[in-house]
Amino acid sequence: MQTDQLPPPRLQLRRIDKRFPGCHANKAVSLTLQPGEIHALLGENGAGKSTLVKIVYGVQQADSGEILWDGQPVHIGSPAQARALGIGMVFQHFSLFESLTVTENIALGINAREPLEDLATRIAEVSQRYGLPLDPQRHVHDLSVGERQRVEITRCLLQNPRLLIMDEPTSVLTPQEADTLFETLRRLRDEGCTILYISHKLEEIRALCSQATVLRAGDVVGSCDPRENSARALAQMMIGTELKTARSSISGTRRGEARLQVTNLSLGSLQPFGVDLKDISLSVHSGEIVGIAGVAGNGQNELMAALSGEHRSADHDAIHINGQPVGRLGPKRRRDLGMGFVPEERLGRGAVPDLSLADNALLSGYGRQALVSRGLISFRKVNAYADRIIQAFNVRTHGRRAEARSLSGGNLQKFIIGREILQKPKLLICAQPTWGVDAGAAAQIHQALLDLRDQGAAVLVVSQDLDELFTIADRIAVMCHGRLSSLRAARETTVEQVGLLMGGLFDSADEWEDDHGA
Amino acid sequence: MAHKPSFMPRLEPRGHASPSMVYLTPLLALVVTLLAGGLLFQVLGFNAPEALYTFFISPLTTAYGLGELVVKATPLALCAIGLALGFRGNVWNIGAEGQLTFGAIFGGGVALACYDMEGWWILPLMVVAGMVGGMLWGAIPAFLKTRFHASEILVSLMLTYVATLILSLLVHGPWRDPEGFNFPESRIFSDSALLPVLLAETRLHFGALFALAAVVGGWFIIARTFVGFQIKVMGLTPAAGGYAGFSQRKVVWLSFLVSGALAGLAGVSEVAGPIGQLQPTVSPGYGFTAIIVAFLGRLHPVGILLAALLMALSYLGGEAVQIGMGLPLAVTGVFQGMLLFFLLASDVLIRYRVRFGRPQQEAKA
Amino acid sequence: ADPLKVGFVYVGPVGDLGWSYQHDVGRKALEAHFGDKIKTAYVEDVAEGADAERVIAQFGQQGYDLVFTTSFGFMNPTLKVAKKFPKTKFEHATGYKTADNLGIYDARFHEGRAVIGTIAGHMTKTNVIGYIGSFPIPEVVRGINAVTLAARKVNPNVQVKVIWVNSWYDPGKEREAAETLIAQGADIITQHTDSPAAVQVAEEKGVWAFGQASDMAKFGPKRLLTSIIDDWSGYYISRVQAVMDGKWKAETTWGGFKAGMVKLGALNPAIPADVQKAAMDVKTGIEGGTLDPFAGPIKDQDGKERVKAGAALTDKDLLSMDWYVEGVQGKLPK
Amino acid sequence: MSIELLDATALLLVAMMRAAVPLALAALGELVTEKSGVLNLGVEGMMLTGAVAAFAATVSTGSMTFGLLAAMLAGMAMALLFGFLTLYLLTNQVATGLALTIFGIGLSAFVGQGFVGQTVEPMAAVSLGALSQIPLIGKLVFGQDPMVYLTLALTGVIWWFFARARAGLVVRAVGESPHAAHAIGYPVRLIRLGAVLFGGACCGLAGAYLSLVYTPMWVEGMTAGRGWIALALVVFATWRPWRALLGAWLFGGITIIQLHVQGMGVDLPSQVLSMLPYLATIVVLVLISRDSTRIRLNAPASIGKVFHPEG
Ligand SMILES: Nc1ncnc2c1ncn2[C@@H]1O[C@H](COP(=O)(O)OP(=O)(O)OP(=O)(O)O)[C@@H](O)[C@H]1O
Ligand SMILES: Nc1ncnc2c1ncn2[C@@H]1O[C@H](COP(=O)(O)OP(=O)(O)OP(=O)(O)O)[C@@H](O)[C@H]1O
Ligand SMILES: [Mg+2]
Ligand SMILES: [Mg+2]
Repeated sequence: MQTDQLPPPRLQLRRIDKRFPGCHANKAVSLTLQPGEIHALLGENGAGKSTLVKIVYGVQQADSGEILWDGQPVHIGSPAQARALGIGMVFQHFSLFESLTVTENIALGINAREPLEDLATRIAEVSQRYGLPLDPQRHVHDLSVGERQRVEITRCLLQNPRLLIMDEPTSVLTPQEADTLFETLRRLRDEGCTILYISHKLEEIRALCSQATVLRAGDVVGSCDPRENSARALAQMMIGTELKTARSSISGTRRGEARLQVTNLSLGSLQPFGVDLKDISLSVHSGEIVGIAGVAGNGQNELMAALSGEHRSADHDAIHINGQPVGRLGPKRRRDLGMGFVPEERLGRGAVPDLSLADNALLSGYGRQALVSRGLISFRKVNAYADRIIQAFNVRTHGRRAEARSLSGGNLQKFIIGREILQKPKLLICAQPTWGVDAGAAAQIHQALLDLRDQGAAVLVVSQDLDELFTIADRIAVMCHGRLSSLRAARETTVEQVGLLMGGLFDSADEWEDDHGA
Repeated sequence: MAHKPSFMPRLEPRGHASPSMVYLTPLLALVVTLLAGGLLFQVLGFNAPEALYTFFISPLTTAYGLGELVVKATPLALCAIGLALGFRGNVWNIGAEGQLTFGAIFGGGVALACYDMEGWWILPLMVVAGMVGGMLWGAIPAFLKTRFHASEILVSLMLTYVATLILSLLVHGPWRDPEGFNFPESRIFSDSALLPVLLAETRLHFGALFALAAVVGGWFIIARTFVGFQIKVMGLTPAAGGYAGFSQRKVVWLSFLVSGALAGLAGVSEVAGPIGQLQPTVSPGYGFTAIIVAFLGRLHPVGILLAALLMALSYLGGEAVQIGMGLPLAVTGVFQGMLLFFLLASDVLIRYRVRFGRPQQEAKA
Repeated sequence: ADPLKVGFVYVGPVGDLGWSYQHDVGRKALEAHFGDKIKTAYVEDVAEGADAERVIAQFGQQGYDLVFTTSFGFMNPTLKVAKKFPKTKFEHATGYKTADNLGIYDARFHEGRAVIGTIAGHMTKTNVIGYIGSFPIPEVVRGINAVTLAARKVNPNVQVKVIWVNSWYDPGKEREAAETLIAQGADIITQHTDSPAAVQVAEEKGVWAFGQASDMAKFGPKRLLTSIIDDWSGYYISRVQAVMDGKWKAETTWGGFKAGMVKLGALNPAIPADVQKAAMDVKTGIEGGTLDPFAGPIKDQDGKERVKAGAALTDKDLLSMDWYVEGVQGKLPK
Repeated sequence: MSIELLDATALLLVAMMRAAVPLALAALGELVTEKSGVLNLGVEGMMLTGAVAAFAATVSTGSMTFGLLAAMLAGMAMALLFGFLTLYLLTNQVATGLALTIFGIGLSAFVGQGFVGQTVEPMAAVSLGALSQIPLIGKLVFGQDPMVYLTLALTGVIWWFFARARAGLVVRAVGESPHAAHAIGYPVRLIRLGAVLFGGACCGLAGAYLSLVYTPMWVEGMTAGRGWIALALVVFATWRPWRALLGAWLFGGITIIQLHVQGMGVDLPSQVLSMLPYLATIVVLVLISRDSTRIRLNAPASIGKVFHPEG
């Protein structure tokens, strides 16, 4: 009940409805946000969270329903109007311009007009203050995913918003960065700013938010105080059924022969401001999962490109797969040797957005699945293979003819991982396997990786999510400034230690040396 | 209400291509063109039904006219199919005209060299030479693109002008007919160097079969082969192609070699077919018109075949209304432009539907 | 009776202000002259190549009585079509192949060139005449030689500089060529391309110019000395009349001043009287048959005597001319 | 150097700068259009429409100012047609541009029918008295026609627009990623339409230069392929305005130089000399293209792609 004494809610949504062709994204959603609260919006991939907040930010228009701002009905026709009201938003899929600098990007996304030089100073200052350091002069195309996210967050913070919408802001931040961000958010809340927070990391929600609204398939299915519920309980509210956690079917690791052997790999980056790889050594054996942690932009992308064969090394012997030197071989030849690869960028590298799932199954499966013979595509086999992936990995889609872009992030990721795993790789290299993926799908993906390991494959996982690495990895190394620390058994180390290494304190962690090359 | 009701028409994505619209839209465009064109003719003081009949139907009423339609469509289709392959792969060869000219030079060169000879092998040799000529001219932009990143758009366009000048040089100089009073034309090819006519009393020549073969071959490559798939992926999302291990270089080379060969084939078919000799101009811009044909045909070989026939008809129709009704060529150009605009614009209905206002909302209110 | 149907095939657009434009002027003269008794039609901008034959054949198919095809590149297509439609009479301009129902016609533009060469030889101060050529074909080479011979007859120091623009009409390029010739010392510009661009440049830069194909006086009111005008009207009227009278035969017509196919524009009053007289003498001499622009002795560029004194080049030599006379700078591609 | 040689050089440079004007104007307009992510291949058609509109308006009103204005409006009208089709009806840009050229050739010929053979008073060159008489730089710096200076100024303004102005930043952003620009609230289609219209106005002016200044007359198809060269120059310039102007000078310069070489009687077939501008453009392009990352930075990433706000 609202009385005259209480201030009106900052934002009220009444029966917001939005349809896309073939999909009812929001079904009469109502939601109330009070001043000075951090409100979580939960739901599976595709539940309609992003759609709802895009309507609030004026990017999309609701088909029907009402928006009240400070108790007054408003029409938010464009993001500029939203910003004028005091609404800021960090997008899930970045709205950044690669060829422009950080400063230019931010200038474009704020209403205030000021000389770019002044803005650059403010950016440097604000980002520093909030622990998200940025070089205002760099071009976005040279930034890692994590750094790009910082740009988005800084852009919002610069405008002193009264409602800040964050659509999965932390999925690519280190724990330390995330902690700093939380401090910032709490401070903003204390200053009276309302925060609408979307995340799949339920622990994070529990630590941060005082109220949560849960969406399922476009409907509001409940709301609760996340601090009083376990992560498990929240997840069950989202998916409506029991959540399975990933578990290894066999206890203890059974390491076999080395499947991937990297020795003193040094490689200049292809990007003008990229990170050069320096003297990287690493081995991954059959029957183990090796995790590589690190803050985004420390050479992970370059390492992934070097391992996948997209960036070939001059030194043929720097990389061995299954005992064969492969440094100068391309992706196809490496796949033939038993490598599978899941890139960080799903749509646009791991999959072609405009092509059907069947075609995307062919994209990497053509060699080991024998989908092509004498230059001709066997559509029968391609279709069968796509169906198998969809079925085995529980990909939610209306069939193999669906375009990849029509899938939600989690489902597409399941499809890509499934595509690689069903090729029975001897070595699977996987970047950010659960970035932006909901809890249910993440658990499925983790399970799939563990099963693969248990079947004797070697798995290399690069992730910024330390919880994830500690859940599935047997050994962990940390990447920083293009160097890789030595590997250490996951059981014998702690999140804090790894966090320190991610901050670049390599040499102080000597005790890791003894594990090197084991 | 938070939203003002709007009666402006707007486009709503269907989410997928509508199969029925794929076939309906060209018809729709044609109907709209007939209406608008009729209006145009009427306003200019011509009898609209007569003008439309003369433009669209009269060229098709005789066997000779039908043959001419195919003769005109043949080089367009040949060039467009090659171009479409490249366009699918994001390779922008806009120099088919130059490659066509080189095909004519190479094929014609063989014909002149074998002027005194006879034999079944001369024609096949000419055809091969023509294709090689087109490929060579296409290989230059491909090489400069893959080796130096030089824009293929610019290089292939510039090379078109160069090719035309080379042909001019040859027919003004060494290749001119020794009995031709030093006029800039080669000898007329000997009979063994002329493509057979398929239908008596018309000019319908063997080149039409090349075009048909190119349609089938192009369709096969695009729909069935892994190479076609690689081109498509590279065109849509190069990063995904790199991930899959496909090579950009390969796609560039392949596109240029194939489209060069087909344009060269068109060139040799023209000089060994309806022209029968080398002249300073062997093409009234087929290589450029083919670009529009490729897009009108939605980069699909069967579509291209239809688009080439339609374009050909628009030229024949243009001549027919000039002769029959005294419409200046300028009016034909305006009309042709309109036809193309309508055809292109109607495509929008394949992926989008037109909506007025906000139906869901009004239904509830 | 049904009107006589006369067709025209043009290589350029009727708006090119040059070659095709002049033919269309002739067509309009036909209509004005015969009125309802004839019906004319034309197709413009027909590419030399495969298209030409189709367009010509369309006229044949539609039962046209007389068809004029007005570009050299239409020669072989016209011949082919003429064989297929024996009832239709064809006339091809500037070519050399004939048949029972295919006549050829052309104008002796070099007669006009001899007159302007005479004027140029008198008027030049720098002794450099600039000549803008389209393509190095015999007709154009003949014109260059005619100007050079006539000019050197009155002024042996004259040199003729030639620039080829490789285009029949590209006003911009013709302009650039004219500017270049002026920069290189030419104080008289003449051209064998279709647009009046060179005349405009001459007017702007204060050098002399000649008009080509049509009367270009209004493009250079001060600096245009005179124009060589193609006038097809009389010829077309006489040929149509011949068809009407049933007297048409395939003939070879190569008419000049006398036939009225080549005309001269008004002479610029700035031309001194004696020069005007010299020019008119050349014209009347040619008309009267007492003066042959290509009478010997003629030396070629390398100083070799091609025509002895007392002899003259035959029409066949002129038709296939591919060498420069003495006094022309530059080499002709072989 | 003797005064004559200096003067000859000055003449050559003046001629080069004038020959470059229509190429540069059209290329600059197209550059702005392309920077917003739209590829308009209808340059030749818009130039022709501009040329005929300028000529017709000048003949009818006697005022060259009206002529230039009419040219810009005509170019913009053509661009509007293109913009409506590609931006609102989502037609393929390459095909629509080519259709626009066909349409423009026809339309200009149709409108121009009554104007063949007419003349207008050419635009006078700027004359600064004594200044214009200084050897070499006199004619070059102080004695050109006003459009040459306009072209220079326009290049500077466009450079400034993209390098310094906020609106230029927005156009670049729209050309880079229309979806991102839409997400943060820019009216992508309106901005693109603006850029397309600007391009149309520039192409119209380029055509007007031909029909009013360079060769004051109307002749069908008088642009003679300059629109295509202008399009190529944009790629050549890697979307940088000064380089576009430089490219136009280079192309115009070599065209003029090859004519000079011919006039001097060099023993080379004219066809070979005529190839030089094209070959030189290719060679220079190869030399500047080796650093592909820089080109990627300038190239509008979304060029030619259809954008619809609802996906
Ligand atoms: N522009 C669009 N056109 C058509 N369908 C859309 C569009 N945008 C979203 N959808 C569909 O609407 C539904 C809701 O999508 P939305 O992005 O809001 O989900 P989400 O809850 O944010 O998911 P995630 O956790 O993966 O980010 C999905 O099924 C999605 O495919
Ligand atoms: N995913 C697929 N599953 C089964 N058959 C397929 C598939 N893709 C293509 N085919 C078959 O291949 C042939 C050509 O495919 P498609 O329908 O894609 O060709 P198209 O319609 O000619 O070309 P496009 O769709 O590329 O414009 C058809 O016979 C079709 O049945
Ligand atoms: Mg989302
Ligand atoms: Mg299909």
